[in-house]
Amino acid sequence: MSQIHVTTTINGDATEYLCEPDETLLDVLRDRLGMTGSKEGCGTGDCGACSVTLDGRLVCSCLVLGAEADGREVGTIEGVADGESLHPLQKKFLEHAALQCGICTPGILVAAKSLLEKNDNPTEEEVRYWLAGNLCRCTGYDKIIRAVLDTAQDMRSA
Amino acid sequence: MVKVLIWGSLKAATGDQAELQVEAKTIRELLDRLGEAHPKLQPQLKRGVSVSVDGKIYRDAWFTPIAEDSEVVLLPRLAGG
Amino acid sequence: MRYEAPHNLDQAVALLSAESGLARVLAGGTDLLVQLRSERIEPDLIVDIKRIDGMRSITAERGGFRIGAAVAGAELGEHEELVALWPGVVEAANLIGSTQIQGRATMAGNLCNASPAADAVPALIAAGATAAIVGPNGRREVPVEAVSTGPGKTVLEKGELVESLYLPARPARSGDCYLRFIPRTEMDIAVVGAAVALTLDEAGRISDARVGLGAVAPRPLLVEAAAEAIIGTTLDEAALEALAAACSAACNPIDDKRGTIEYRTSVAGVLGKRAAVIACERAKGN
Amino acid sequence: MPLDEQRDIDLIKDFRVVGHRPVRPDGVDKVTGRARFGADMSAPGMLIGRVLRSPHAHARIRSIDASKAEALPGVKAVVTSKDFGEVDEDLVDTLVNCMATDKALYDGHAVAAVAATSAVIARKALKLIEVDYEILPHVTDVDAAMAPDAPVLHEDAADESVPAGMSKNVVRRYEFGHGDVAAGFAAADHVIEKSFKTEAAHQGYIEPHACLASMGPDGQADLWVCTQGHFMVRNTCAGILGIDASQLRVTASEIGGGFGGKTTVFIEPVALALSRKAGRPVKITMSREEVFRASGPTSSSSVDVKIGMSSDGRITAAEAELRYQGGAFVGSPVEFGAMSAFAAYDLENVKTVGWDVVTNRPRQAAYRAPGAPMAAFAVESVVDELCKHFDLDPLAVRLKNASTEGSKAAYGPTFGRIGLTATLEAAKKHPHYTAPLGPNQGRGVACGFWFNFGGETCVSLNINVDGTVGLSVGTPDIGGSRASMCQMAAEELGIPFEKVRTIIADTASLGYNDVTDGSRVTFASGLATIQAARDAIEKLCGRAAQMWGIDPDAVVWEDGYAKPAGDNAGQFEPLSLAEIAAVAANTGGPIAGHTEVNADGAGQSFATHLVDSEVDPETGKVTILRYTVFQDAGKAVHPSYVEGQFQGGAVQGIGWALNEEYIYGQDGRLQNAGFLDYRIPVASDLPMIDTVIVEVPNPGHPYGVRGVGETSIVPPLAAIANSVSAAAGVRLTHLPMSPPRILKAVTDKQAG
Repeated sequence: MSQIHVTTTINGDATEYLCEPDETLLDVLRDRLGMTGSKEGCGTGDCGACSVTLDGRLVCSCLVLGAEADGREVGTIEGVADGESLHPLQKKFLEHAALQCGICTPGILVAAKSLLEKNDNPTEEEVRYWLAGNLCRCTGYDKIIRAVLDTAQDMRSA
Repeated sequence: MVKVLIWGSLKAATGDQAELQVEAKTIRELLDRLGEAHPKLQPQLKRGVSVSVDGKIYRDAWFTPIAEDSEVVLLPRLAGG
Repeated sequence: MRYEAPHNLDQAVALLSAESGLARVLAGGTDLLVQLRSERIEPDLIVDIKRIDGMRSITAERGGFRIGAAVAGAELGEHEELVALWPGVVEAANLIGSTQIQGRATMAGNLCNASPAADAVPALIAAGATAAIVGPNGRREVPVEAVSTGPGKTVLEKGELVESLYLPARPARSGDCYLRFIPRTEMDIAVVGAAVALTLDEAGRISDARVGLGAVAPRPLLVEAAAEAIIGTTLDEAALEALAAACSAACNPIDDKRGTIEYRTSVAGVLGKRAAVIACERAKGN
Repeated sequence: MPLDEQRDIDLIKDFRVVGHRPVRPDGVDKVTGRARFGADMSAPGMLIGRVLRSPHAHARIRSIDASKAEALPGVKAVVTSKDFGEVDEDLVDTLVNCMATDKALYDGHAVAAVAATSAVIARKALKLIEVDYEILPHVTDVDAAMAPDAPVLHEDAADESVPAGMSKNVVRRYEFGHGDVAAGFAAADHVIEKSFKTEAAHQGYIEPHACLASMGPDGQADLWVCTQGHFMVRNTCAGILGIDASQLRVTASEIGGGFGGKTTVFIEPVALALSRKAGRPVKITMSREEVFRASGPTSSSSVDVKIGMSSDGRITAAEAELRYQGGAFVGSPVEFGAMSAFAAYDLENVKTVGWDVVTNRPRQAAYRAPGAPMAAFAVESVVDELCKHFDLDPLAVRLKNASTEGSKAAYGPTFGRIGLTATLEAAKKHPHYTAPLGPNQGRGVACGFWFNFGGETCVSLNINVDGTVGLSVGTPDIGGSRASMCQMAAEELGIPFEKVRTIIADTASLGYNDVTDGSRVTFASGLATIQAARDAIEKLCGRAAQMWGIDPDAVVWEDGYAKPAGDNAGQFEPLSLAEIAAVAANTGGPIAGHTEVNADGAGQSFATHLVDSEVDPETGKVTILRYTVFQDAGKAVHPSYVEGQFQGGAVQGIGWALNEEYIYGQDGRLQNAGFLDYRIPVASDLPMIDTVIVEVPNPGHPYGVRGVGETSIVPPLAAIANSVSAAAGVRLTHLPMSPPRILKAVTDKQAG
């Protein structure tokens, strides 16, 4: 089994790596690039903890082969904050205590950011359905939904 | 003497008594005396118990004082999630 | 295992044809990668078709649309004309998995994975869609209901792949709808799926109808008896009951972790009725 | 330092930091992806470990031949049960659960493990291990396992409490209660008796178990692991591997949820054994499928409840028989079910009997208030039926019978200060209780109880030279406990929250701490933190006294300053913590406070839940429309995280009540080992979860804190069952109330 050479862009940075043909993008990020912010909760696309964007579209990185990222743009949790300044969603999650253990948080933030880029005025129902693929077992989602809605409101009035 | 209430299934080890009287000033003395007076209790005491003294539940503290008029209840060893 | 990402269809067909071991086509990957991970399949070759020209486009054709095999669910939902033409098909495709899955999962993949519970397939059946299959012996168009032959099995032969799906033009006064039952609101596999596409005549009677059912038999079904139960009616109570009875009668489900035979049979009728009512409203332009 | 209980609560009337909602100190790490969880650590030369698991529910292991796996290039070690020596009696079950010996006892039971240079090689190696199984008959249902002719797992696991003649799968019997239930039933105007079943649920933490073990030939070892208790991991692994506890340093990673499921070990001793054999670090990460098949779900249960009531709503007698299967080993939490079943009621005549049963399922682990939710489901359903029978208001009936201070609990002791009545009163006056309901909708009420406990706790609080504080605790932070520790330390010391940093110390850096469980951390680590702060304050005052040349007793600590008191009052400028810390080297060296305590006096917690649901009568689908939690927190240190515990517990309860279940096939294999078909609630399934924090102080904690983590999962099963039963018009007695079960109940009722 020979490895594949991939040239891609991750969080705006040109990146190259070698990967096995059956290796997922999640494994590449975590094990080859040391970007462990994306988490594996299931490996089957059912929990959303590994959420990243691929050419701007929200996907589960456990359901993308590392080889598929060639020539494309990947966005991960590590790229959500701008240097030392947190993204408004990150601030609101802290303010609202929208996390307990924090394992689902990176995936939820990547997913919520992707929602707000598409729709800056989502309803509660829209937020709930958009995030239905991001399992959280600690919070019952209440504070997460509030944090996203509150961020959207702030970003609109900004 | 201290009056000790045990849970129902332990009555098989105490000749069907639910209330036992023992001479004890601490939890350790209590457990020692119970085991001596009722040897059939020993397997359960060895596996572990909690002791409620006046409504406060202790799992380990041997030297917790017990007053004559304290309400003392033997309970299975507590755990949680 | 090898990974290939050819740039044209001929290369893809050549790769698939030449592979002596197990070959699999990768479009959205939302089924394939799960199967790889669980070691249910261990292919020798994976052919990623997303870099092939046309595979990711939706093009108007004869009043309908041709949808490339690698078009993801989210792209379908963002295509306003397609949504306007076949809302039931798009809503079926968009019910598959989460937002993340929608970013990848394709209707062609849903069809080729050949799960009895595939959400998009009953809606495609009701819409009268066809699949364009290409292979070493050329190209053929096959009605969608004829693609799956049983759980995990299709009519595709060695070297063949689905290149696109074709959704036909929709007659005037037509509407379609797909409903599925799942225990939660999202993230489940259909316990029952029901799609109805129908056309009204000028008097408001149903002049044509097609009914598709999923998760109630070894493969998604075209239920002609259910369509006949409502053709010629105004979808009155009796017609709906006849439709429900026909849907239930067509069921040949299994008892499994997702539902019982009894439950699936009963709910197929319920969903058939509900889908027909919505399709009829859409046909009336409401 | 002895705590004068009531005085201390009264002393601090206006909290400056406690009761506020600061941003948690570990927050930025967790929103940026920097926080390191179990699987996020790696080491130079690291190998990947994988575990081979039994595909059979019950099988004798005739032999294991690993020679082909060992010969595969890249494989560095293979271990089986033969690689583990004799262990103490109390560790035997844990070891056998981590690695099967003569029998595989459930689908997923570990039988061998490999360490290889890559995951791919490790996976291939597993396929080369040849296990010769003799398949044995199996049993997974609790009632079936109690049948006299059921397949037997263990010949001699039962203790002296089990009467002769029962199936050997029945391993423990517990009985609690007081009074004369026969007389009580005779005095009732109506008696209802019903049977209930609940299926096994999984804690469903999103982070699979993961660890990185490194053990050298000198016997020194390090372990990085996601766990609720790294000291427990240290002691257990050292015991299993036969090494000194001092030789094994365990560091708790960030933990991605536990809920009781990470209070024991599964892969950790295996990773250490592989590392010892390979001489290299080994990482094992469970797949989600392994988590479901081979970690510790909760018990499934079968419960009979009989309650008698007088026409005015007074319960005259109550009786319950509970049967819980706890998987393949002794230890289902049935005693806690039997103890807690009627805890919310002040009863003259009560009796509960619990049976602990073994089956061919994974060994159960704790899950939030272990054993209590299933018991509450059965009891509160029957109470609801009695309310309907007499047409009485369910809250009024509960208030009439509620346990209060001085009530003799069904499990024995007399309750001290408890908050059940306060939660019921809060529910009664909440607008939710009287809001109108539509067709096919129903409202349910239920109460729940959990003991809470304290346990062994040790903290160290260091005053830094710049006036900041480093607090070392030994209880992993699962849901924001660093924040509450910082709050309590800042409150005592009189310094800003931001000046305190709390870390979770490894096992070499702090004394023993019990596991983060029993809703104990805010209570016990909090109490220890307060005591350590007071210890430090005493030393700070001593240093100030030295600087002023006055008696230490003549110094008081107020608002972060040492101040001269008594005769010396006003004679010296107060000294701040920072000022004293700055010259610590000149006044005696570093200043630190310590506590080592066995924290007893955890206050019991009660909750009342209100829920509205709607049932689709044609499909049996349930929609939760509205949910409100009323729970006694004693004192909410960080109200946001208290609310979070209430909400999380309620939603886990919603999952357990409606859709979550372990489904076994005829072959005894788990059918739904993944999040696709083990259906935990998703965001779109739910409404907002409203919360009302009731504060009835716990006299056992200086600020009145009660644990809140577990009680919140006790009422939901019952509250939702009562709501759904009202909406569907038929009593649901089997959880989860999945759509097929509801539709069948509705159809059967219509059929008469």
